[in-house]
Amino acid sequence: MQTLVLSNDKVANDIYCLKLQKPYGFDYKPGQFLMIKVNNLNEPLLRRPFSIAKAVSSIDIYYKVVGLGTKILSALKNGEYIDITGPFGNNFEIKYKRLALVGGGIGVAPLIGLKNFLDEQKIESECFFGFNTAKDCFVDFGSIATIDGSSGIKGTVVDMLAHLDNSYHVYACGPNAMLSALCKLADEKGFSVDVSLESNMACGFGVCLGCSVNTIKGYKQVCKDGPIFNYTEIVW
Amino acid sequence: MQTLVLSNDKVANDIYCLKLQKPYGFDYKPGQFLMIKVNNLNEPLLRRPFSIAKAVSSIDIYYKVVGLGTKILSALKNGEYIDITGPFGNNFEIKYKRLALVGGGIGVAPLIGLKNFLDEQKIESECFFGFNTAKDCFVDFGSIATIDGSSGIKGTVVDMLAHLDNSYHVYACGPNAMLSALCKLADEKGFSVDVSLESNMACGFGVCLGCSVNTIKGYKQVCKDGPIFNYTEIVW
Amino acid sequence: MVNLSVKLNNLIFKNPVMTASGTFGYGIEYNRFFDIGLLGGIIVKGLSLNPRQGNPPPRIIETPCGMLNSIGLQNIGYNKFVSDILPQFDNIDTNLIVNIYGSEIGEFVELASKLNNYKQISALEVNVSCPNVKAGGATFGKDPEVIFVLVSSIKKVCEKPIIVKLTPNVTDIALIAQAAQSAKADAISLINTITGMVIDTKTKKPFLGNKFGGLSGPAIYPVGLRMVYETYEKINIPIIGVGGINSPDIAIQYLLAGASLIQIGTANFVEPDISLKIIDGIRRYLENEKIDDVSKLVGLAHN
Amino acid sequence: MVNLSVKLNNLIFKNPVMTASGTFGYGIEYNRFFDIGLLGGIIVKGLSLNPRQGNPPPRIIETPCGMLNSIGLQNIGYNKFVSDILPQFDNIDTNLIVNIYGSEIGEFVELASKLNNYKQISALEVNVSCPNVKAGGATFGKDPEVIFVLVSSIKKVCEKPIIVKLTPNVTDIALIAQAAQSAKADAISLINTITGMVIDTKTKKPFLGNKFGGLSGPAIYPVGLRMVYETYEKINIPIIGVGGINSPDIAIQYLLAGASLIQIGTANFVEPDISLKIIDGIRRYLENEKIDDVSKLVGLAHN
Ligand SMILES: Cc1cc2nc3c(=O)[nH]c(=O)nc-3n(C[C@H](O)[C@H](O)[C@H](O)COP(=O)(O)OP(=O)(O)OC[C@H]3O[C@@H](n4cnc5c(N)ncnc54)[C@H](O)[C@@H]3O)c2cc1C
Ligand SMILES: Cc1cc2nc3c(=O)[nH]c(=O)nc-3n(C[C@H](O)[C@H](O)[C@H](O)COP(=O)(O)OP(=O)(O)OC[C@H]3O[C@@H](n4cnc5c(N)ncnc54)[C@H](O)[C@@H]3O)c2cc1C
Ligand SMILES: Cc1cc2nc3c(=O)[nH]c(=O)nc-3n(C[C@H](O)[C@H](O)[C@H](O)COP(=O)(O)O)c2cc1C
Ligand SMILES: Cc1cc2nc3c(=O)[nH]c(=O)nc-3n(C[C@H](O)[C@H](O)[C@H](O)COP(=O)(O)O)c2cc1C
Ligand code: FES
Ligand code: FES
Repeated sequence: MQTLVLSNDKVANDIYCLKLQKPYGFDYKPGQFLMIKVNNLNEPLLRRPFSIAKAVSSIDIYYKVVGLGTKILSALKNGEYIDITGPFGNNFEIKYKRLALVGGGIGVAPLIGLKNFLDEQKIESECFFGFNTAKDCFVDFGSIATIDGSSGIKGTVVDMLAHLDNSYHVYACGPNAMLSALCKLADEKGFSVDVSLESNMACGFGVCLGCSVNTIKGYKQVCKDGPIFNYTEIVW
Repeated sequence: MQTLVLSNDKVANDIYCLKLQKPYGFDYKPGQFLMIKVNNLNEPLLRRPFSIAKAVSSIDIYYKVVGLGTKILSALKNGEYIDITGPFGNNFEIKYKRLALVGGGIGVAPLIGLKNFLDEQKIESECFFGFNTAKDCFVDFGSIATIDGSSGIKGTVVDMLAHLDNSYHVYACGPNAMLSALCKLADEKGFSVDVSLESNMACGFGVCLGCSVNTIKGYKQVCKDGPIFNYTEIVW
Repeated sequence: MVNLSVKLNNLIFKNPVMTASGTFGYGIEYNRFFDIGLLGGIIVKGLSLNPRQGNPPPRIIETPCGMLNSIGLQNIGYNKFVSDILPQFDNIDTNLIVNIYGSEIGEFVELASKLNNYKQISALEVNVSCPNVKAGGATFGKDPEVIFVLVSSIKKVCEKPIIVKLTPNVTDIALIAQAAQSAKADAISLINTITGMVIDTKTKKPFLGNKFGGLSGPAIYPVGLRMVYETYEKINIPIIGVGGINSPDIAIQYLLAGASLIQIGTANFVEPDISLKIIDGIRRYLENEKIDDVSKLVGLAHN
Repeated sequence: MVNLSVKLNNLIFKNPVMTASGTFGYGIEYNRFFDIGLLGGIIVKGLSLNPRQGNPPPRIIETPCGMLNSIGLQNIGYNKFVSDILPQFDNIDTNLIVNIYGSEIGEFVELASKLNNYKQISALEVNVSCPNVKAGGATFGKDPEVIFVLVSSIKKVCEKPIIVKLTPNVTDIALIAQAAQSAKADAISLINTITGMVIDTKTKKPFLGNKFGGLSGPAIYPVGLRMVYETYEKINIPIIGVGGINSPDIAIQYLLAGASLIQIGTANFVEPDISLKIIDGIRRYLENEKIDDVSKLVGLAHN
């Protein structure tokens, strides 16, 4: 669906916020994602998946420039159109536990929408976000950790989670190193964790079978069975 | 060579004028062309050839949107950069005869630079340009013919050439139908004709051997042996 | 009004546009985008007797104007297919074609004979060309004698039209097509993916879990088109063209080269309703060219 | 400092980057863009004993991320080459490799024996793979026995290293490479272009004057890379990788797959000085990876 670009601004180091006009009747659940065709050419050929960070007055996406597709995206100007499909994927399930949102780097993006949703539902939650440096940070809420200490506490986001115990449920998204440190802590402390995973994708809605992840029940599709999985399901 | 776009304006139906910053020391002869890479992607893969219409204060190119490459070109904004190679090709040779410049449609482009050059050299010449309708016309000098009569005389550009005789030499560029009508007239009236030809090109400077045209002396390369050929040389 | 319908044996296709195996799931998934009953046909993901897990991830990587996949024929298997999927096609008015795969001839034959019983199925497409499974598949597709035996054996147990889908990774594709024709295949699909690979320069290892993958997408259309053109001159059963089609122009090129029907593959991922746009584009081309029947385009480029 | 130089028999290449036959003219034309003496080697346009006219136009057409060419080995012929071109290489400090073509074995042999006398020539690349000439070429490249006879015959009359350039349009490229190795070829170049075609839907005819053309450019790199990888496991003479290379990353992928040297083809048209950028990119990659010799990359993806 051709969608109007309302704005596309740099919000941190290499990170942009893209706001799209919300199509009539558009609805999504926190954790879901869109597939975006960044131009009208055959290169890049495939759509790129991006979490919906928010869809209140506009559809908001936070993305990091890492390759060709995101580079092209970053040159989009308001008034132009891009083609989206979705929303696709499952969503963060609300657990009746104490809730913590844990994000690293651009992995914070899908948690923004979740936080928004929880606030709307008047469900309490704690937010912990980690970045390399203050310049990478693109959120204005939650507890912040930076590797170089330039904002919030000095260290990784996992360093802020010492108080979590088995009364907690964590929603996490971030680089693999962060996720594995987090899961190790979860094993120790007994809290449960849902993670949002990434994978190369071609379709985004379960037909190409390209986005498989190995789980204890065999291969599952990140785009359809996920992107959100309980971490104990995944064969890391 | 990365070159700054100074302007890129629509000047007629589907026709744009692209002005590029003239690189230091840039020199060309009327009839030569540039090869332009319209974006930084692998699609379109190859450069596209465009005649240099003028290179006085800037390099001026007139182009018609006919396919993917020219469509992408038409979206360029001033302040952006594009990559050019050239100038390539031979040039219009000045003959000591009465000179007529005959162009049809976008084929008028290379003749603009020739006219400019002749004026500078104080060499007299007559200009005859044909278009489908007034909306296609992008020149403000010369005698104009339009098929629908909306500007200048009603008819084809060749209809304006009845007075040419063997004292004339014609420089021509335009669609094949126009060129063959012109050459038929040349045979009748005895004037000589140099034409600027087109061909699909990969390199533009004689190494791919892809742009061959059949001549009475065998295949020649449009990019290197041309684009300007005497019409009697060509096996039409 | 132009006639877009195409006949293959007793089957009527309402238009020449089908969707390619492995790129359209089981069809139903696309109903969220458009009415799949508008298609000439739907070819479902390669089916095997038993469910298959497929290859280890990563399974896809983009390449210039193309993509590599090494899905490895992950599928739900015969039982689940006939119990869960087939009933959903009771009321869908298009040709359902089942792409089948076996790791040996016996498995192909058993599967074909079982599928023969289902009225929802219009035809079988025999995949002798998947490069992503170790045993069988790829070897089958490269040896004319094996093709002959395989197709003859399937024809004995299955009355439905048998379409044989060939691999492009061979020296002489027309030769293989001739073997299938001799074995009484009803049509030939050309082409499956071209084997390729990508290496990750960060890890210095092949990017795909299975090392090699199949190249598809617009990048390969000139190769598929050439193979259709070549094969058209050597056989007289219908050809179904597939490979890189993502615009009406390329679809029409395939028809002109000699394809009676065409399939859309990778393009379904990028633009889920691309097939409708291609059906529409073919119709408009015929109108502009004042040609009243799409079948009149087939093979015209040979004249 | 990293070592970029590569040895092949007695030849030293100052870096692994060469330019591919047919895409770099006779080399000299590129001096207007950069000092061609900086290249590892230059492979000139396919040469035949007698001058050749080539195929009728149109000869090129762009395709998604690629191009088709049907030049048909237009060239100035042996006499003009040795009189006009060779002397210009007296003072150019790079390896000049002559790509040769014949319409029958005798012609290859005669040409090779004549070229053997010229000190400016470092090696010969035998083109057994051009899809654009009717006689000889393409057939040669597909039959291991013919390859064996051809290469053995050339080796008898020419002391310079013989590189055999293979066509990708075969079922098993490693088999053909093995035949060349048995015949004492010194290296194998992989790949030439993949045969393809484009049809003009306006005229309803094949677009190229010769109908078919060879597909080159980034679109084909996954296929070339796979063939290098496959062949590397089957032979022990050096492989020269070519096909779609237009960035340091793809060049490095070829080295990791098993190529000792690489060639830049179509990319020379788009960016005349791309080879220098690729040499530089390989150097920087080695520095970042703390690898001191480019030869240490070769084949690493197999570990
Ligand atoms: C469900 C989901 C949600 C996501 N949400 C977000 C989000 O909200 N914000 C965000 O910024 N990102 C998000 N991503 C990630 C985002 O989709 C990717 O960053 C994006 O697709 C990159 O596209 P690109 O064209 O810029 O990079 P590409 O050039 O495609 O490269 C992307 C990655 O692909 C791999 N790759 C490509 N080619 C090669 C090669 N030759 N060898 C090895 N590796 C290669 C590399 O890992 C590379 O980093 C999400 C991903 C998923 C699956
Ligand atoms: C020396 C020279 C000078 C030129 N000067 C000018 C100039 O000053 N101004 C100007 O506007 N143009 C000029 N041209 C023409 C210009 O180069 C082309 O119009 C341009 O390259 C078109 O690029 P494109 O990507 O927009 O179109 P493309 O999409 O590349 O299509 C261009 C043409 O290619 C052919 N083509 C492409 N694909 C197919 C196919 N599948 N089947 C059949 N045909 C196909 C068609 O004829 C089509 O019209 C010149 C050409 C030459 C050789
Ligand atoms: C992800 C993916 C899965 C595929 N699975 C199958 C399959 O199961 N059986 C089969 O015969 N072909 C399969 N193919 C091949 C396609 O049906 C088609 O032949 C090929 O992709 C070329 O067409 P395209 O370029 O339009 O995609 C698959 C292709 C892709 C991209
Ligand atoms: C225009 C053109 C002409 C070519 N001529 C020759 C030739 O004369 N001899 C030869 O062996 N290969 C020839 N080739 C093949 C290239 O050398 C190379 O193998 C092929 O193009 C793949 O590499 P690329 O994708 O980098 O271009 C030619 C290729 C092109 C594009
Ligand atoms: S991206 Fe296609 S199945 Fe998940
Ligand atoms: S365009 Fe390459 S030789 Fe003319």
